[in-house]
Amino acid sequence: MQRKGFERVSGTYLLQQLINGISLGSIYALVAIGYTMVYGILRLINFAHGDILMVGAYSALGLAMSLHLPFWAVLAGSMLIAALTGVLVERAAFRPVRGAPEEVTMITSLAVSIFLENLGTMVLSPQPRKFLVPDYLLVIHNWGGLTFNNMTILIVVLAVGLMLALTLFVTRTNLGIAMRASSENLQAAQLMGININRIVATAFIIGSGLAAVAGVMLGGQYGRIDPLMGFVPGLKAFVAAVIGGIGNIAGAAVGGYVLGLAEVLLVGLLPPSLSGFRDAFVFIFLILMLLIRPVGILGSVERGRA
Amino acid sequence: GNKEASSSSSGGGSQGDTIKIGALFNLTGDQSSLDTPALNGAKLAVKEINAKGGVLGKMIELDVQDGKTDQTTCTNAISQMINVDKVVAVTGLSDSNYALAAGPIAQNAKIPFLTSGATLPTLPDQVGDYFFLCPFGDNVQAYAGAEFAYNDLHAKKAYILTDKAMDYTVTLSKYFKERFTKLAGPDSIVLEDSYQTSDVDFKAQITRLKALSTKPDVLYVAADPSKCGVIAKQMRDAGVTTPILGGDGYDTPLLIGLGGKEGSKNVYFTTHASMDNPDPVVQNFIKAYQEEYKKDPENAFAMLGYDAIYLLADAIKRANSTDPTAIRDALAKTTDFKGVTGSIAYKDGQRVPTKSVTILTVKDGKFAFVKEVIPQ
Amino acid sequence: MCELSIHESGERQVTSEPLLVLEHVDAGYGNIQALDDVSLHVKQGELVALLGANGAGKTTALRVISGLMRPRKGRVSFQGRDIARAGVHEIVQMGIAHCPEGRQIFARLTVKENLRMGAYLRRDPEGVARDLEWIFEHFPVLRDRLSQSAGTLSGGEQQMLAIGRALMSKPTLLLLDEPSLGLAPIIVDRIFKVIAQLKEQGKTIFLVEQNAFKALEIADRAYVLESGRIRMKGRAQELMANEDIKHAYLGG
Amino acid sequence: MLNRREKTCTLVALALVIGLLALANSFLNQYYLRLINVMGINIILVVSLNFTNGLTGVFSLGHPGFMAVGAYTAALLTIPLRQKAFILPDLPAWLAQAHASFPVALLAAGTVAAICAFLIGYPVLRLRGHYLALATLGFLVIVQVVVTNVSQITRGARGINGLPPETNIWWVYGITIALIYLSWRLVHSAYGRGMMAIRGDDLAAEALGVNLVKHRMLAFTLGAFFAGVGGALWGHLITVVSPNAFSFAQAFILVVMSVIGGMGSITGSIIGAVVMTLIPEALRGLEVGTTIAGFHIPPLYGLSQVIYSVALIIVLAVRPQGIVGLREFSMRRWLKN
Amino acid sequence: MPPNPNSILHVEGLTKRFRGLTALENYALDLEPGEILGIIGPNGAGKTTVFNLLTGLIEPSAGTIIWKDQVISYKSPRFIASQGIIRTFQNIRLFNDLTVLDNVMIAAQIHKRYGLVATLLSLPSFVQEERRLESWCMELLDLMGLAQYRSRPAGSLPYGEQRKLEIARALAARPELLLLDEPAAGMNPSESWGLMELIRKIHDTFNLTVLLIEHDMRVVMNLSNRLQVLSYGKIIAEGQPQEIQTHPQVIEAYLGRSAAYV
Ligand SMILES: Nc1ncnc2c1ncn2[C@@H]1O[C@H](COP(=O)(O)OP(=O)(O)OP(=O)(O)O)[C@@H](O)[C@H]1O
Ligand SMILES: Nc1ncnc2c1ncn2[C@@H]1O[C@H](COP(=O)(O)OP(=O)(O)OP(=O)(O)O)[C@@H](O)[C@H]1O
Ligand SMILES: [Mg+2]
Ligand SMILES: [Mg+2]
Repeated sequence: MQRKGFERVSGTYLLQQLINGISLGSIYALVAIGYTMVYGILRLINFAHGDILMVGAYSALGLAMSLHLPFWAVLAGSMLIAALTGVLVERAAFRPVRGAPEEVTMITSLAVSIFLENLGTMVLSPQPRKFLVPDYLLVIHNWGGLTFNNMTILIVVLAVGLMLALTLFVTRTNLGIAMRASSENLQAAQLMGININRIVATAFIIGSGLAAVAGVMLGGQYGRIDPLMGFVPGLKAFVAAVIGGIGNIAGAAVGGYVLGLAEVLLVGLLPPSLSGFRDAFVFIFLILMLLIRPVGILGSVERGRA
Repeated sequence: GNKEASSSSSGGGSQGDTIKIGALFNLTGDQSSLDTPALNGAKLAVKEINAKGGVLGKMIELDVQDGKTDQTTCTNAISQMINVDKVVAVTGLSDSNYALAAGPIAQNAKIPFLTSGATLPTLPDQVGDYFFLCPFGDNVQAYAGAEFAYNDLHAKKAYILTDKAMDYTVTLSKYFKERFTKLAGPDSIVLEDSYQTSDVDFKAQITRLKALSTKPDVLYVAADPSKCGVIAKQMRDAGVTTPILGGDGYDTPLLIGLGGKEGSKNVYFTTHASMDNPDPVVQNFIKAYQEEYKKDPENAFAMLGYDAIYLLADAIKRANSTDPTAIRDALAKTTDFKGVTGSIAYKDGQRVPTKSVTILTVKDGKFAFVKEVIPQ
Repeated sequence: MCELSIHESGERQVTSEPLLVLEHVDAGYGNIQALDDVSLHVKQGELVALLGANGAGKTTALRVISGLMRPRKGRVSFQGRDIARAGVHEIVQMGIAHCPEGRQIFARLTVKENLRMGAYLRRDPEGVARDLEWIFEHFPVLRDRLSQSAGTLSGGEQQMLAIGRALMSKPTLLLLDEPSLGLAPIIVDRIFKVIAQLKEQGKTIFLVEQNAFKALEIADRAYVLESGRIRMKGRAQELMANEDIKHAYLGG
Repeated sequence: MLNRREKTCTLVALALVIGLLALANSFLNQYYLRLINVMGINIILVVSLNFTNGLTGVFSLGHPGFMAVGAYTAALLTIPLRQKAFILPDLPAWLAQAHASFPVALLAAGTVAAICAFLIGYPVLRLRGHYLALATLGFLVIVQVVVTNVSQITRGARGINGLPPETNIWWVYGITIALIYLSWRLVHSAYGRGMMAIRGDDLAAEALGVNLVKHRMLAFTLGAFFAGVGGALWGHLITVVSPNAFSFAQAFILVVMSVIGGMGSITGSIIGAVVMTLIPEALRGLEVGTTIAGFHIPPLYGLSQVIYSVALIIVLAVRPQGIVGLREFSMRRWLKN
Repeated sequence: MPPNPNSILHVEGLTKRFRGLTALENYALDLEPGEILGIIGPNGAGKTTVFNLLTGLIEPSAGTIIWKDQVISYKSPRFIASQGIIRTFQNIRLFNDLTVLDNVMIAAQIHKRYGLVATLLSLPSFVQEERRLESWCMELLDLMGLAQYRSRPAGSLPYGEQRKLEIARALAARPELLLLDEPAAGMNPSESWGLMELIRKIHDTFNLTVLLIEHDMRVVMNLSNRLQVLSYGKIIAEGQPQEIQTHPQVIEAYLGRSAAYV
């Protein structure tokens, strides 16, 4: 006898859950990449990253409502504003503690997060706002029982596209390699004539821009945004980035997809009576994974040579 | 400062010409979207009352403290109100987890606590005889919901989706299931599924819902305001058109219009009042609120916050005293207080009011009144 | 052997113009005074060695010059311009390359990327290519490991990479901090040969070295630092003959 | 090792503290007493967190998880049996019948938390840095999920209320002083040095024969024990335990306290806990007192957090090592002056 | 090859591969008590890898290590340390935040004789043992000429002193076999000469067996009883210092012209 809710674990069902997982994973991946990039260069666990996402989402809303721009322009504009915020935050809060121990910079980022969230609550009111994306993004496709909308496609395409672009950027361009160099050894990078402040700013620009994209996508999925919306994605980004191997860009992307798929598939496959335990299973799975690969999926061994 | 120990209720904080009422709300953090409108409602009520000369010839002074969506802060704050500021009564909070932390402190000090928004029906029993609910209990609205589903939507099979990490949603679902299975039979729940408060994506649950072999006739989705719109939207996006039913958490403008025109179609919920209600009490409140804050009341909590203050003022007037115990006794004897959210009476020594439940739906981008019920 | 494009003339010429000047420089860490009233200079085309025991402050002196550390007092000027307050990257741009103590190569970048970073500020691809060839000729092992990540090189290989990387910036003044540290004798020889060769080709070099004997062999002049103060200075041959120096630094 | 004069001074200081507490207990009103209790509990939590995060360099975010374990354990033991039968009808019989006095419940809270730490520490403490932080965060999430879902024992999201308000100044500060003494002893012994060696360079420590697993386990379990006790004290102060109290945010509040005071220092942990308990509470008054002398300044809820965060950023920029850094209060140095 | 009956350390067929690279191949060693064996070889030859393998920091791809009749390959670094094999590091790895004395105490406490309870209750056994450890550590610091730094953080010491502290720290663990990885690196000739005498002194005082990696030929040639030369992971020569110095392959691969300058 089959249990309730388990009646049709068919191929279609699995495939649909897989699509769901990939679309969620794409958002996590986008947030995690920006997160890991900043980490790589500054050794900064930036818990304010999620709040930059919130800034991006609100900017998009503001642009759409006040200027009636087309969607792509709204997206670009919000990336710009988020990037600017990121750079400002870096200048004001993170630069003064550059080089301090990781716990200290992490607490600083936490302070920034508290600042942005509460400022957001004060200025924007704690009430959530409606966040609507153009109707053409909501067109639903139905392929043999599999449903997904244009938004899902856009999220995946954007995530994968931006990731590829970024990978090319950090392996092929001078600025990109300089970024990786800085992420390893700030002092030596300076001795190459690399302007660290510019590199750090670039990392924040790219990271914050990606966060804004994720914010808009999240808003679109969600239909609403609020000043505290960044907290959870920020935390998930941390998880994804660590799972993938912290500091590793491709790893962050992989980590994002692993996390997204794990969350969705566990809900999809666990019997409903156990699906309340999902997050516990997700973390047990992630911890087991770490025990097998103690430096994350794509992480390299941190232990220096003796 | 006054170093007197607090357990005595004598005197109270009505030195001179003001009556101090504590207003404990979570104005920052996760709960702020509920508690901020509630505070707005409370302040509006105080302003109106004071404009009309106050109570017993004294002005009401609201001692507002932010509990920061944190139990420790909530207890600190209420302790400060009672022991330092000497309030005569306390109102506030929309979530029972915080009310359970703050309530006992008022109880021990014998200061009446009238929660404006927490709906857990067992709260007064859990805290003590100084604790009162202004809204109906969740059991009442969940029963009303179940009856509405069975009688009006003619649902024979129901699906329940619950946020397991929130006591509000857990309670709602529990009572809905209790009544619905009683009406439609023990096998009438096709699936009970859950999600986490932090979730952004409900496609996994929706996919499972769609894969069910027995299709439900109604979806009871117990969600707080931050999630109900999203879940409804994602369900509609995924092509699920079954009626969705929920509780007072749905009473937020965010529900409307999500997911295109179809999004909020066929969504029903139980709540405290309808803005369409032609009753002048309701209409005056809405007008006053719009004037004061330049916006519509965000949700039902604004009305509850407003009612709570009037109810306290009413009790003080009837007690003809600012002694906290006298206020409590008067409050307990409330038989017919007419508020925006309905008439309130505490019957048979109960401290949860018997109140009517309003059922609303969404039509043409607006909330529309369906019916008002008093569940059996 | 192909030529290094870094130097313009190919003819070595020591001018009387000092290229780098430190005047009364104080520097330190917390309450440790690492440099105490240090004055020194390096002229165009010269190879000047800075000698001294462990902890004398040699590394600190180089860090002050390349801007990694701010002096507490005093003046540092390069080509007549005060650089004591300039940013590190600005100083590099002016033509100072600092090959730091302990190699500090980018471990996760490939050898090739490391060298590319050396030429970060350069905009002449042909020149860069030529210098790359020159480096491979002197350190062939680097060519063999071009796409290996630099962290997996052995200590000596890393040192060669570090020197090569510093040279890639086509510096006017090259600061070398203990380039022979931890290297096999044969490699030490090769590195000193390369340094001598760079000098012959007109490069200005400021060399910090523990291996005082070898350093004095190739240097024009030298300073001796002791507990943060300049104790002695003079022409290399003279210092080599000095009994105190022999005793203290040459182990003689 | 203390000389005789230092010993005398320590005893005098201790007597002074006890005297002050007695005075506070009889003269302060409930609000201030509550604050003093919260402060003491925070000291316990931060000093116990210091075993891992400060001394051993094992960055744990799991502390609230242990608090939760302790708080629930104690709650299940101290609430009156009749009340327990009423609110938790589905408890297994042995739990339904279990009842204990407050001190026994505290001990049980610490022990159960320590056992949890031992069990999860064994696999997880082999990880390093962020990977370990993630694993401990995972533990916290797992505890929250279990507490939320195993509602026949925990009442799930509704929480258990009606805990007897047993927590008072004597319990809190008795345990605080005991914990400080234990930490101090530990730091000045082979165990503490072993932990600090691991913090400095675990590879070198191993090569010198320092037992990595043993020291990490010791720090982790000991920290968990006191986190459990702290959680139980907290539960019996607030009188209700519910899953959302033991959150990620709580983990961060503790880490902030420890960093601000000075990570790795017991003195720093104490100072951090005191300062970071009092400042937000003092700031809370700011945003409310907005009608001064007829002037109506619109209340800005959230302002206190904004000020708090800016202050935090400034303090960290000026003193990244925290208020006292790695230093400890030294009786010797103090006596000299 | 039958183990030499006198040897305390016997290594056979030791091989280590990193991905594609064979860092060490078929390495063999027999060490007699009291010997000082020098290991030299070009950079990247695999010398440090030998140390890493002997101390358990990395696992061998193949081969066995026998220490006094006990197989210690695949054992944990801690276990190996407890058996009396202690090393220093090529890139100094001190506990920088801790004082000089604490650094040494940490190594010394491998032989401590008190438990957790004694510690927490400050029992006499704890107090006495602490005193004993401390005085032993101070003796060592004195011997290495570091006593004046005892309460300075190790990280603030000059480089050369840090190297000495590494040795002092290793000695505090009372090793039987001491592995020194380039102890004279970064020292000028007269300093390294002093260090050499110091090493000889501790060797004699503590009855040590020593494995020494060093590029400073004066130091190795003078200290070692025997030399091994590694190149590309293989032993290319082994023997008395004098033989090695004139070994053509060694000159070609390693010594170069400077062989003359010793
Ligand atoms: N980061 C630091 N913090 C504190 N003190 C330092 C630091 N770096 C160097 N010092 C101190 O500054 C002084 C000078 O050090 P410096 O590194 O310049 O010496 P050096 O001559 O390069 O020595 P070596 O030959 O060992 O490299 C020494 O006393 C050293 O202990
Ligand atoms: N963890 C590692 N991963 C990959 N390759 C490594 C690793 N450790 C060492 N190697 C490689 O193994 C070879 C031997 O390295 P090892 O450190 O033993 O050399 P060494 O003889 O000590 O050299 P040096 O004298 O320069 O210190 C080198 O080519 C090095 O690149
Ligand atoms: Mg130096
Ligand atoms: Mg080596």
